[in-house]
Amino acid sequence: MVSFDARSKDPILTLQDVHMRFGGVTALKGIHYQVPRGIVQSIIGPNGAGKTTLLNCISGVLHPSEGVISFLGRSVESEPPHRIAALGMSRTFQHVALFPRMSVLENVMVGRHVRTRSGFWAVGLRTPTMRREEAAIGREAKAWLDFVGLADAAHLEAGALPLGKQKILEIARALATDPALLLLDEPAGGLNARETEELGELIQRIQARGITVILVEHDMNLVMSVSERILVLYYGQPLASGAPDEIKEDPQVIQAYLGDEWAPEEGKPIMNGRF
Amino acid sequence: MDSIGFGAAWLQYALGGITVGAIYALVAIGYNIIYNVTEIINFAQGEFVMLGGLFAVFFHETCGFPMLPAFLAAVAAVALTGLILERYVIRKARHATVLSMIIITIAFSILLKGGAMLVWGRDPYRLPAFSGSGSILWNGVAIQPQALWVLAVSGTIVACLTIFFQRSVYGKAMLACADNPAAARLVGIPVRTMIFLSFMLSAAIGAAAGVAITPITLMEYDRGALLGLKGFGAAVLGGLGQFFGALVAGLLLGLAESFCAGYVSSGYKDAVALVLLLLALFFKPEGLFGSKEAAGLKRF
Amino acid sequence: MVGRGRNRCVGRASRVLLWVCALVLLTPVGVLAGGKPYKIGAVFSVTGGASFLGEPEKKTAEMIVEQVNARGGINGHPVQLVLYDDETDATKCNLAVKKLIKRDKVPVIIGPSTSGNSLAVVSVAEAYKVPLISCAASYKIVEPVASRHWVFKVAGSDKHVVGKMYDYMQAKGITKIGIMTVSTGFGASGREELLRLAKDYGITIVADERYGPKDTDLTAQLTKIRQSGAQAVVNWSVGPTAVLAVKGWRDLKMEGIALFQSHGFGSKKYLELCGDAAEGVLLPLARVNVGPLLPEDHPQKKVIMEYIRAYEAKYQEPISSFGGHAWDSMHLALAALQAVGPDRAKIRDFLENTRNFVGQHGIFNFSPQDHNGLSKDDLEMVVVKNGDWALAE
Amino acid sequence: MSPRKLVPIGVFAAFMAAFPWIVAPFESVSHYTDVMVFAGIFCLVTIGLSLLMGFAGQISLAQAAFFGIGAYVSAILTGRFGWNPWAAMPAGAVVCAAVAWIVGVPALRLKGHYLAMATLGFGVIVHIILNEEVEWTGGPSGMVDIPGLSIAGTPLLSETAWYYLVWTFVAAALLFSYHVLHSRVGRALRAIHEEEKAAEAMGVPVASYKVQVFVYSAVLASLAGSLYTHYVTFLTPSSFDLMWSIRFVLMVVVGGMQSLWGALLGTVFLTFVGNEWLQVFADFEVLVYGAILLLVVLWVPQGLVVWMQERLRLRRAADLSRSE
Repeated sequence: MVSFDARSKDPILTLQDVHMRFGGVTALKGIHYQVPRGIVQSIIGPNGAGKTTLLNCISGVLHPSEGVISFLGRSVESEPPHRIAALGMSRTFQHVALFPRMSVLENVMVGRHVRTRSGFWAVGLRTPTMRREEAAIGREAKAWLDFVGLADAAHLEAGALPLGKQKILEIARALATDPALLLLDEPAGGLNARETEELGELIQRIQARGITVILVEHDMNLVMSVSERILVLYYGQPLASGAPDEIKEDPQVIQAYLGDEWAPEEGKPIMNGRF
Repeated sequence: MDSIGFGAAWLQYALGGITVGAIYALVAIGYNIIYNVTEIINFAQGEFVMLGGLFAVFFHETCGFPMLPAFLAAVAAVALTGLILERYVIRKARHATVLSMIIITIAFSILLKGGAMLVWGRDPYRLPAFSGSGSILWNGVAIQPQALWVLAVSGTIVACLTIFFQRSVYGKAMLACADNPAAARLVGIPVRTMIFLSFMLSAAIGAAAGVAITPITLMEYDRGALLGLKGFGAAVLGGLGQFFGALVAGLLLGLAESFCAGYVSSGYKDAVALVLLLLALFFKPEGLFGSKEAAGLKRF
Repeated sequence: MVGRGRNRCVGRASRVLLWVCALVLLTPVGVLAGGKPYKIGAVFSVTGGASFLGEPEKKTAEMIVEQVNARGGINGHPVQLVLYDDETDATKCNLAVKKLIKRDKVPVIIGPSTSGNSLAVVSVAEAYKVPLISCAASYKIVEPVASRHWVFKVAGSDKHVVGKMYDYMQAKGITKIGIMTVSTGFGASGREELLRLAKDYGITIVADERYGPKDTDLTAQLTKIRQSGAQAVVNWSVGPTAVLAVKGWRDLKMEGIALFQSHGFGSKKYLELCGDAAEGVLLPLARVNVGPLLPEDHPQKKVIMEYIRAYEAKYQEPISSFGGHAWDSMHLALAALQAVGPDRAKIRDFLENTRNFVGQHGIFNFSPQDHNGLSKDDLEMVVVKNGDWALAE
Repeated sequence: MSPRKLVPIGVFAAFMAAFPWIVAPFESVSHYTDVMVFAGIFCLVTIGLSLLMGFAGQISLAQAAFFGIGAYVSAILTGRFGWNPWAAMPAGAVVCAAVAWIVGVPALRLKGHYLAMATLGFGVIVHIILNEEVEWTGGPSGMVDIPGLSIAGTPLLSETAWYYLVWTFVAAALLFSYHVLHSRVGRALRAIHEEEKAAEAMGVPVASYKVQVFVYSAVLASLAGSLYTHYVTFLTPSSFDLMWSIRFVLMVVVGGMQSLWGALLGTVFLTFVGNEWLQVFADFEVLVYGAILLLVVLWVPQGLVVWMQERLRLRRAADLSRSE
């Protein structure tokens, strides 16, 4: 586990005036936001709102055109993804990015890479420290597979798994890096109701281990059931943020999602379930 | 002895450089056509040039065709080779990765070289210049008419291609296949025939280059490799897929070689051209005229 | 001249068939004549960069074996030629020579064709104590003689060719020359000798240009030499670049500056490719190329004319001087086999003491200190006159 | 390694150890040991290339250039400066590592065709330098009388001695590479090949790992070059040109990129095809060589060895299912 004080009050992630421009298109327009430590923070918004772009900026895949992103007190907006991962942030991808021809266990073992050190020469000569580390990698990886319930599929090729299990495997791989902050990019995409429910339980178990989770998701049931705070993005700008109940009632959010004529009269609960 | 003033030497190097550059440009154009439609780099492009020259020698010398029919017959024969390459090799390896596609085209080029060696033997062959041999003296600088023919051929080809790909429906259809073959099929573009056409067109242009340069450079069975290498360099320098880029980059490469040979050291002229190319690759991989986004999006 | 070219391509296919049946013919003949066959090992660059050397050498060697076997072989033993193509590659040549020595157990080896490959196998010949007669020119093949005990060569050294050329220039009062050499073994060793011997003849080299074997344009090099105020330009290359040099020299209107070529230009095919652009080009050549021009009483006349007749009858194409190297090395090997039989050490001693052996490239006088046996007197200064060789005055 | 895997490897090692004695008595194949010495030298190059191309997915058409740099550095240090060959060998490796690092950092930012072109361009530049710097490298006419190699005083002369020396190097490189592949570094390299974006997100410093494996392949090629120098005792730049870089890539692809054994057997196969078995075709040799490559890459894209491994696995699976 990465040694950090799970209970300290300062936020795990702070975004200050984050802008992202692709040529003419401005995907993110000046986002200020703080994510407290230890919570499940959801980010929702219609397609094209800039959710994935924001995630890519936070995780270093993209470097924001302007603004500062600080993680665990250090500014990371210009750091490469592998160094951010070393600081204790890990992620999954919208379209599952596994290593298809490697086994399930090996995929998770790659997650342990950032927490181990033996270099080219050490592994080539199989030094004693390297062998001990390799054994530890094996153990840790199996442990995380057990945690997500994929232990029996350890020696299958990752590419052969059904989509649902691949999504879970990607989470296990991310967890294997001992993250302080886990970014989930639409993990429920393509899952059926039962799998989504299990995913919700898994996220809660992850949070129980003190790992902060940022969840980008469309499935409102999942979002409402697991998140402590929700940030709504609309055309690259934060529209609203707060607890799930507040967001459910917020007229601006409803209008953004359902358009004008659907704005609810006073007191009538909005239609729940998937939009 | 008429020792010609220094000015003329500079001009002589430039002329030599442009002639060689036009050859590289023509080969580079061949790469771009196939790349535009299939994103494949056909390393056998140099062999098409060689075959063009040798077929022209066969039709002109052995079958006694006059120059123009020999030119057209050679272009047709090599286009047929391009067709065979696409039909029986490329189509079989549709799902090949970038790397194995490179290997396939290299293997095919070795096949063509072996075949040419069998049919034409190992000696160099020559074609008479299109408009009489000998050179014209123009204030101290000797100009080969054939060099002007090479420039004319490459100029017209670039013009036709730019128009074809930008103006005509067929051209746009070909470009569409490269960006998104699935979408192209959806809107009814026969992707397979487009790819088929691109290989024939690229082979034909390679052949045209081969016929145009043989009177200047002679042609032999293993001449294709170096031409292919320089042509690919020009294609990358000019930005993969850009015809105008290929022409300019080819000429630049030829001039760089010629001036280096003239003023630096004739032994290192090839090295200078390649250093130019490496710098372009490292600092501007999308090439002089390519766009950064377009290069980034291309599937590798 | 175009007529000649017309049937060459169509002739090509029939020749391949001819060559195949020649091969078939060859093997049974060996068996028929009784007695254990005498083997001669040969390694030529039949394909690859130096194919213009290896191809005529291979054809000449095969023709000579046919002739010898037709006459009943040597002392009743048929001659078997074991020939490998090293594709102008040093590694392949190294392997081919070792195969000849260990598997085919040949008593004597002729070839390789290029200086580079010859130098690559000198150590093998010395290690396994097998006499090797190289067809390449570099003097390093046979010098220092101490460590070249088993190695001979039949091609004239570049210092003979350069010596002959500089003699002619000195006679014509040429003192400033520009040189342009191809960046292969052939060109590099020529350049070395040109630079080394220049001062002995009071000649200064005012331009030293180089180019690649597959280059398509030499105008830059020629222009630089034209600017340097040279009275003559020496082009040292073989293959297409030799032809391009002549065409470039003609196109740049440099007739005022004499063009000298190396013996690498000594093949009728190149003359044909140059057309009339080669008029007036000067080059030192072995007498094999100018057989018909030699006076009747010249010792080499008979063997040269016989070689030309046999070669052109069999292959319908003009001989090349490189084929002459194969003729010399084959006949030296055959003479040794006839005298001392297939014993490697005896063959070596026989070769080392061979005197006035009349060959295509000169009259060979080998000695323990000279494993080449030629001098610059074995060359003639030749000029190109209306598409053919003529003796230069 | 599980015992089931050790048996075939043991058998193969025994065969290789006894190879010179097996071949010697048979007249027509007694010279195969010579060919195996060259095959071994080329294996060193292709093992490194297999790691770079097969596992890390980065193409390189510059291996012959590193092979050449190693050869010439060894030749110059021993021939001209009188170094002991065993000291010159690591020196050559260090020079190659430095050159590979300088070229690798910018080149490996590129992908696909561009990377192929960058490595190809670098390879040709090295070939031109070897050709032009006549006073150091002897230029195109080559470099003569390079000292041989000797172990503890006794000079290595016989082919058999060289066979064992070269194949010991190959065994060591194979073992080292095998260990690298079956470790966190190997997994990281394979991850880079399969999904670079995800590997970077998991903390694998993709850029520096690509360069490291590129340097490793260059060092192996340099060692091969040093062995080649002292074995042939003569060098000419044409042995290190672009065609040889292409041949090394073909050896890895034909053998099979997904396994070290693929590189090994592919190299031995193509060395024998190129030097031995195609001699009979004479004029048709180049044509047949091209045809073989085309057929293999078209019908067996994963390579001969990997194809055989799949056949074995399928048959073993079929046996299992039948026996249940």
